[in-house]
Amino acid sequence: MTVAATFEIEYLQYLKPDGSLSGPLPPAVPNAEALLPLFKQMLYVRTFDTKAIALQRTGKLGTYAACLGHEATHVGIGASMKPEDVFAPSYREYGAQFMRGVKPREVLMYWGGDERGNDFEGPRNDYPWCVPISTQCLMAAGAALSFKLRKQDRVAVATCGDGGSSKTDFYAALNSAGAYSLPLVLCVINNGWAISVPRASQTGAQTLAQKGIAGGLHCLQVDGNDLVAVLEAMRRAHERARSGEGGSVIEFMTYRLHDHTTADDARRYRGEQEVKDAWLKEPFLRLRKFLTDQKLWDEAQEKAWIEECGKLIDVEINAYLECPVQPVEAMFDFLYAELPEELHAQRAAAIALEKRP
Amino acid sequence: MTVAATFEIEYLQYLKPDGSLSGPLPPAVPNAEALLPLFKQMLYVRTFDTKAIALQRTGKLGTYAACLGHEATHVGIGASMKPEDVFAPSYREYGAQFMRGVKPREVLMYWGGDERGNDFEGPRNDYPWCVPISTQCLMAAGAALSFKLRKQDRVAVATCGDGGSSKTDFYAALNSAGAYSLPLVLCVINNGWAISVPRASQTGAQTLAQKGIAGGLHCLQVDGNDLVAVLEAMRRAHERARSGEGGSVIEFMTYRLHDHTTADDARRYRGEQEVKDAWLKEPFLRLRKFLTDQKLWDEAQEKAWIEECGKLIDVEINAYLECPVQPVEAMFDFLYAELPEELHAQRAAAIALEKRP
Amino acid sequence: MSDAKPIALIEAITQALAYELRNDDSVVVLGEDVGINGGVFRATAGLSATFGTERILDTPLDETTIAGLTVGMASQGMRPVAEAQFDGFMYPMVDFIVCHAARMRYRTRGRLSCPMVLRVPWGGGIRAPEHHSEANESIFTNVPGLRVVMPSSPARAYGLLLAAIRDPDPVIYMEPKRIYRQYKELVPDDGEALPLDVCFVLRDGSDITLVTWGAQVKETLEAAEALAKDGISAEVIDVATLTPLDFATIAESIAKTGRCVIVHEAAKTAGFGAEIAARCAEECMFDLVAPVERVTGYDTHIPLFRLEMKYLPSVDKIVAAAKRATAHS
Amino acid sequence: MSDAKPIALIEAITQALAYELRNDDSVVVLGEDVGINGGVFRATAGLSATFGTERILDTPLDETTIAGLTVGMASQGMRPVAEAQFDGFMYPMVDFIVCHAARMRYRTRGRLSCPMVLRVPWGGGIRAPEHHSEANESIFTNVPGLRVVMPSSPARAYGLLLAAIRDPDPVIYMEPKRIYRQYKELVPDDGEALPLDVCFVLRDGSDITLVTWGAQVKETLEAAEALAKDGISAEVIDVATLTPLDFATIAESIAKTGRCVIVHEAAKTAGFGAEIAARCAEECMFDLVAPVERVTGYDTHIPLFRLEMKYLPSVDKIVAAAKRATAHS
Ligand SMILES: Cc1ncc(C[n+]2csc(CCOP(=O)(O)OP(=O)(O)O)c2C)c(N)n1
Ligand SMILES: Cc1ncc(C[n+]2csc(CCOP(=O)(O)OP(=O)(O)O)c2C)c(N)n1
Ligand SMILES: [Mg+2]
Ligand SMILES: [Mg+2]
Repeated sequence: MTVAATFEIEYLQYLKPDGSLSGPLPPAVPNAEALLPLFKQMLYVRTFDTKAIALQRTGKLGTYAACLGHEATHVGIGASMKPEDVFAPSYREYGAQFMRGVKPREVLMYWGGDERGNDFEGPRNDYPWCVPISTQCLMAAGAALSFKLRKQDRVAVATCGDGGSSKTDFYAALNSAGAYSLPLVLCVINNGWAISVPRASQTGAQTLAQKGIAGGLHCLQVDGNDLVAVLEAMRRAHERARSGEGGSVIEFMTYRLHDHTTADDARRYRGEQEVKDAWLKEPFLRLRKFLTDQKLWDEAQEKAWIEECGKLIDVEINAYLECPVQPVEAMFDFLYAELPEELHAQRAAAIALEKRP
Repeated sequence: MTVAATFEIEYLQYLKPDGSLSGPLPPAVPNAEALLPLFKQMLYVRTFDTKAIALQRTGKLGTYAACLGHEATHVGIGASMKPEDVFAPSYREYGAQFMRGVKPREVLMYWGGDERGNDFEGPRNDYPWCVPISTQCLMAAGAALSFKLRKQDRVAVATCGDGGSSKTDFYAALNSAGAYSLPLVLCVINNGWAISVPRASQTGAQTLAQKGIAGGLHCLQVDGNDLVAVLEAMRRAHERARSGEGGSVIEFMTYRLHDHTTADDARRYRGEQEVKDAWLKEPFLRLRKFLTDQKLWDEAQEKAWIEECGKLIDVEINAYLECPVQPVEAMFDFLYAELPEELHAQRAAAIALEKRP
Repeated sequence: MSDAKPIALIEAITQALAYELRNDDSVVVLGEDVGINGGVFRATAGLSATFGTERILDTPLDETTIAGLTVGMASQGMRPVAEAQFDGFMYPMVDFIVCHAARMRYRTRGRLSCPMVLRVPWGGGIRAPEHHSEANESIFTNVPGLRVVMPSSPARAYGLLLAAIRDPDPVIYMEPKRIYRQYKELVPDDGEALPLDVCFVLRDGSDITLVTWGAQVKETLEAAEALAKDGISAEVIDVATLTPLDFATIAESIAKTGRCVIVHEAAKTAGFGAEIAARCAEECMFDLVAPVERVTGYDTHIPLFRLEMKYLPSVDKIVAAAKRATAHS
Repeated sequence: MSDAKPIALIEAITQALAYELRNDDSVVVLGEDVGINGGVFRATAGLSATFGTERILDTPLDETTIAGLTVGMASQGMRPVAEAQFDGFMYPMVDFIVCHAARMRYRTRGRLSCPMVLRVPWGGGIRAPEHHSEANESIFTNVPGLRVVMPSSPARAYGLLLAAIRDPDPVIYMEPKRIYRQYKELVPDDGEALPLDVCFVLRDGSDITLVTWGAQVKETLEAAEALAKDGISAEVIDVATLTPLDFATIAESIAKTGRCVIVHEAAKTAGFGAEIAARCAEECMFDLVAPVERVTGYDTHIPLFRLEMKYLPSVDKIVAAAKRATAHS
C-alpha cells in the first residue's frame, strides 16, 4: 500500500480534574505562581456571569449568553494574546475579552440592547461580538491576511463553538489560513452542545481539531478545563503564527454548564447526569486545589477576592444601568461616515416624532 | 505525548504511465478485457471533445469546457455507477455522463445556449451541469440524504475540481456526509488548475483527499490517469456507501491538457514544459499500450473505431445544429409548474413583440 | 377534539406541519434545533416525538448546508420544509435559493423541480439580540421562480403553510415572529389550504386603502380603527402572498378609495412597498387623488432593542400618513 | 502620454485601479484569477506585474472567502477591492456584505469600519453560459449602509471607481459587462473622482424622462435618438448611483416633462425600477400627465443565450413605452 500522507493529532492535558499534575509544567507556565492572576481572573469572570444572569432574570438585561464552565479556556486564550493582536470572539468569551480590556459594562450594554457596548474603550481593533455563527473566523483570517501583507508582527485569534465548527465560514477560514499561511489561531471551544444539538450530531469527525488537516494547519486537541493546557496550546500556536509557520486549529474540550442562553431551557434536551458529571471536571475546582496544594491560595484569600470582585462588578453594573438610552437619531449615526443627503429628511422626521407632545 | 487521533491517506496506482502494471489487477477489474469497452469510451469522448472545440471555433457553439486529459477519471466514475444512482457533475464530465445515457447533442445544446440540453432523455434524476462551483456537491449530499431517509439502495456521486475543493459548499457537503453518514462519493478531480490559479494556491493541504478527514470520511488519493485505479477507488467508495459505512472523498490526480474553456488562453499563466510533461502521463496512451500488449487492441481496430466515433458524433452534431431555437414564450415555460396569473400579460406581450411585422 | 381549542399563529404552524407530515410521506422538516428541542420558537414542538428523527432532522450548524440539503432532497422527490432559525441567518441560503431552488424546473425544462419550503421567522419587536430582527423579504421578491408568503393570523398561517408545502415550487414562508403569540383563534385542523396568489381584504373601507403584510397587519388594523373614530373609512389589505403579487385586489380597492398607504417593516428604499407603489404609478394614476405614501422602517439598520420600537412603523405613523392622504380630495 | 489614448470602459476600470494602487498603499485587489491572468475580463490585466502578488491577490475559489477576507482586511484599515468573477457568483457574498460590511461602522459606533469595494461584472447579452448574465442589483438596494454604483461610460467608470475606493464605506460597484468594450473615449488619468450621490443627465429633453442605468444606457440613448426623429424630446438620466438615490434630479426632470419611463435589465417585480416609480407615485403625482412605465427584463430568469436578447429591454420596447406615455397630455 502506498501512503500519500499521514497525520497525528496531539492531546494536551497537564492539570487533571483532581488538581494534580500529570507531569512537569510546560513552557507556557514558568511556575505555579504565574497561574495565580489568571485563576483570580477566572473567579472574576464567574462572578460577572452570575450577576449578569441575575440581571436578566430580573428584567434588567436582554437575552444573555453565560460562560459558566468555559473560564479556563476563555481566560487562557486572552492571556496568551498581545495587545496588538486582534481577537474575534463569538458571543460568550468575556474571560478573554476582559483580559484584553473590554469592560463588563460594555458586555452588559450589548446584551442590554445598546450598540454602544461594541464601542470598546479597550482593544480598539478587536471585533465586536458576532452573532452570525463563525463569520468572525473568516473576518479574523482577513485581519491576519492584512497583518501578513503589511508585515506586521500580529496574530489574529478567533473563537467558535463545536456547532460553529460546522459552519462553512469556519472551513473558509481554515482554508484561507492554509492557502496564505496566515498568522491565525482558530480556537474551537467544544462545550458539547450547540443549543440542543450535541457535538456528535454536528459531524462524523472523531475530533474537531482534525478539521485543520483539511487546510494543512497545525491541529491540537486540548483539555479546555485545564488552564495550563490552554496556555501551552496557545503558546505553541502563537509561536507558529509569529514565526511564519501559519495557522492552527485548536479544539478546547470543555462543557457548557449553563443553558445555551437565558432564553434557553437545556432540560428539554439534555440529561441531568451528564451535567453532574461535567461539574466534576470543571476548570475552577481543579485549579483551586492545585494552587491551594502549592500554598498559593486559601479560603481567606478567596473570600476576600470574591468580595472584591463583587464590588468591582457592581460598579460596572451601575454604570450600565445608569446609562441613558441613545436618542432616536442614533439610528442614523454611523450608518455612513457622513449621512447621505437623502437620509436627512428621514432623520428629521424621526426626531420630530419624538418631540411631539 | 498523548495522541488523540491518527490518519493515513492511501494512494492508488495500478497502471503506470508506461503502460505496465505495478501489481495484480484490483477487484474492480476482473481482467484486462473488462477495460476494453471503457477504453473505447475514452476514445469516443476524446473524439467528441475535439469536435466540440471545432464547433466553438467556427462559431457554432458558445463557450465550451473541454475534457481533454480527464477521460480515465470521467469514464471510470461513470462506469462505477448504477443507473439508479444519481450523478451531480460540474461542467466537463461528459465521459461519466455519456456512460449514464446523456447524449452528446444535449451537451452541445447546453453550451449552445439552450436550456433543453439539461432535459436529459437519459438519467432523469441526474443533476444538470452546474455552473456555481461545487454547489452540486451539496445537492448531491441532499440527494444522498433522501436515499438514506427513504431506505433506497442508491448512491449519490458528485464531482468537483481542485479549485472546487476550496468552495465552502464542498466543505458543507463533506460535513453533512459525515454527520448523517450518507451514501455520498465526493470526487475531487485535481487537474492542477482552476482557470489560472494553480493547485498550490488553493490550499495549504498536502493532498486534497485529506479534506475528507475534516468530516470523518474515507479518503483516498488516486492516479486519475489510471483507469484501473479510478475503477478500484470508486468500487471501494460505492461499497462503503452501500453498506452504510458513509461517504468518501477521492482525489483524482490528473491534468487539464486544454485551456480552461474555449474562452480561456492558458498560455497567459502556465508554462509549456508543464503541459509537455503532463502529456507523458495522460490516460489514453498508457491504456492503449497496456491493451495492445495484452493483444486486445491494435492499430486497425483503432482506426475503425475512431471512424465509427466520428460518424456517431456527427449524427449528434447534426441533431444539435438542426434543432430550432425555442419560441420566445419558452422563457415563461417551466418557471412555475403553472404560470401565475400575473405573468400571463408579460408572456402575451413577449409573443406579440415577435409577431410584429 | 383538539381542533376545538383556539391556537396562536405559531401553534397553527405546528398544526400545519403535523398535518402534512401525517398525510404526505415525502414531507420532512429540517433545521437547527427543530428536533427534540422543538425549535427555538417552539414551532416544531412535539414533532420529533410524534414523527421520529427521520422525519424531523436536526442539521449541523450551517445555513448553507440546510439550503443545499433541502434543494437536494426536493429535487429528488421529497418535500422538505426547512427552517432558518432567524431572519438574520438566512443570507447564506440565498445562493441555493436563487441559483438552484428558483431555477431547477426552469433550467431542466421540468425534468427536475424543487418543491420545498423555507420557513423564516421574520421581523423585529421582540427585544432579541442583533440579527434576530430583520425584515428582508426584498432579498427574494425580485427572484423569478419563487413564491414569497407571509401569514398574519393563525388561520392564514395554517392555510398558507399547507399550500406552501403542497405547492410544486419553492416557497419562502416568512413568519412574523412578533405576532407568533399575539392572539388565538379557532383553526380547524381540516387540511384546507389557502390560495397562494391572492391578497386578503381584512377590512372594507371607502376613503383609503392601507396595504401591508406580516406583523404590521396588527398596527395597520389598529390604525384603521383609530381612523374610523375620526370618520375615515380605511380598507385594509394583507398582501399575504408577496410574489407572485395579486395587484388586482389592490387596484380594485384604490379604484374605490383613491388613496393608498403602504405599511411595512423593512427599510423603505427598494423595500417591497416600492413595488406596490410602482404598480400604483403604472396602473392607478388616474384613480389616485392623493400621492401614495409608504410608512416603513427607516433606511437604517433595525437598531438593537432599546431603540427598535422607534424604528418600526407604528399606529401613529400610519394614522398620520393616512390623514395626509385624506387631506387631498 | 498614455492619457491621450481613448480607452474602453473596462480599461478605465484598470486605469482607476492602477491609479489608486499607486497612490494608496492600503489598496489591494483580490479575487479569482485577478493575478497573472489579469481577470477573466482583463479588468486587472497587468496589475500583478506592476504591483506584485502582495497587492494583487488570487484567492482560493470561494466567494464566501473573498467576501470574508475583504471585510476582515477592510476592518483593519486596508482598502480592499474585491472582484466577484460574474454576477451569478456573488450570492455567497451576500451574508458578509449584509451582516458585516454594511453594519461594521453602525454596529461599533464608528470604532471599526469597512472601506471596501466589491466589483461585480453585471448583466446579460454577451452570449455567456448560465449564471454569467444576471442583473441582481436589487439584492443590495434595500440594504442600508451600502452604496450601489453602476457606471455606464469609460469616464464615469473611472471617476466612480476612484470615488468608490476612496469612500469610507462599502461600495458595490456593478460593471455592465455588455458595454465593457462598446466604445472608447479619452479618460485622463488625473485621479479625479466623481460624486457618489448624483444622477447624470446624459441628454436634455422636454417631453419625457427616461431613467436607466448600466448597460441599458446604450439602448435608452438610442431610443431617445429615435424618438427625436419622431419629434419627441426625451431627457435621459443615468442613475449611476442607485443607493443612496439622488431622486431630486429625477423629480426635477419629471417636473419639466410630466412623463417617466424607467428602463432596466433586471426582472420587473421588485427590481430597483420599482423604487424610482414609487418615488414618482409619492413625490411627482401632480407633475405626471401619464402613468409611469417600466421597460425591464420579464419576471423570468434571463434565458440561456439563444433567447437572451429577447429578454432584455430593447430600443423598440423603450420607444413603444415612451410613445404610450406621450400619447397622454
Ligand atoms: C448563522 C447562525 N445560525 C444560527 C444561529 C443561532 N444560534 C446561536 S448560538 C447557536 C449554537 C452555537 O453553538 P456552538 O457553536 O457550539 O457555540 P456555543 O453556544 O455552544 O458556545 C445557534 C444555532 C446564529 N447565531 N447564527
Ligand atoms: C461560484 C463560482 N465562482 C466562480 C466561477 C467561475 N469559474 C468557472 S470554472 C472556475 C475554475 C474551476 O476550477 P476547478 O474547480 O479546478 O475545476 P476545473 O475547471 O479545473 O475542472 C471558475 C473560477 C464559477 N463558475 N462559480
Ligand atoms: Mg457549543
Ligand atoms: Mg481544476
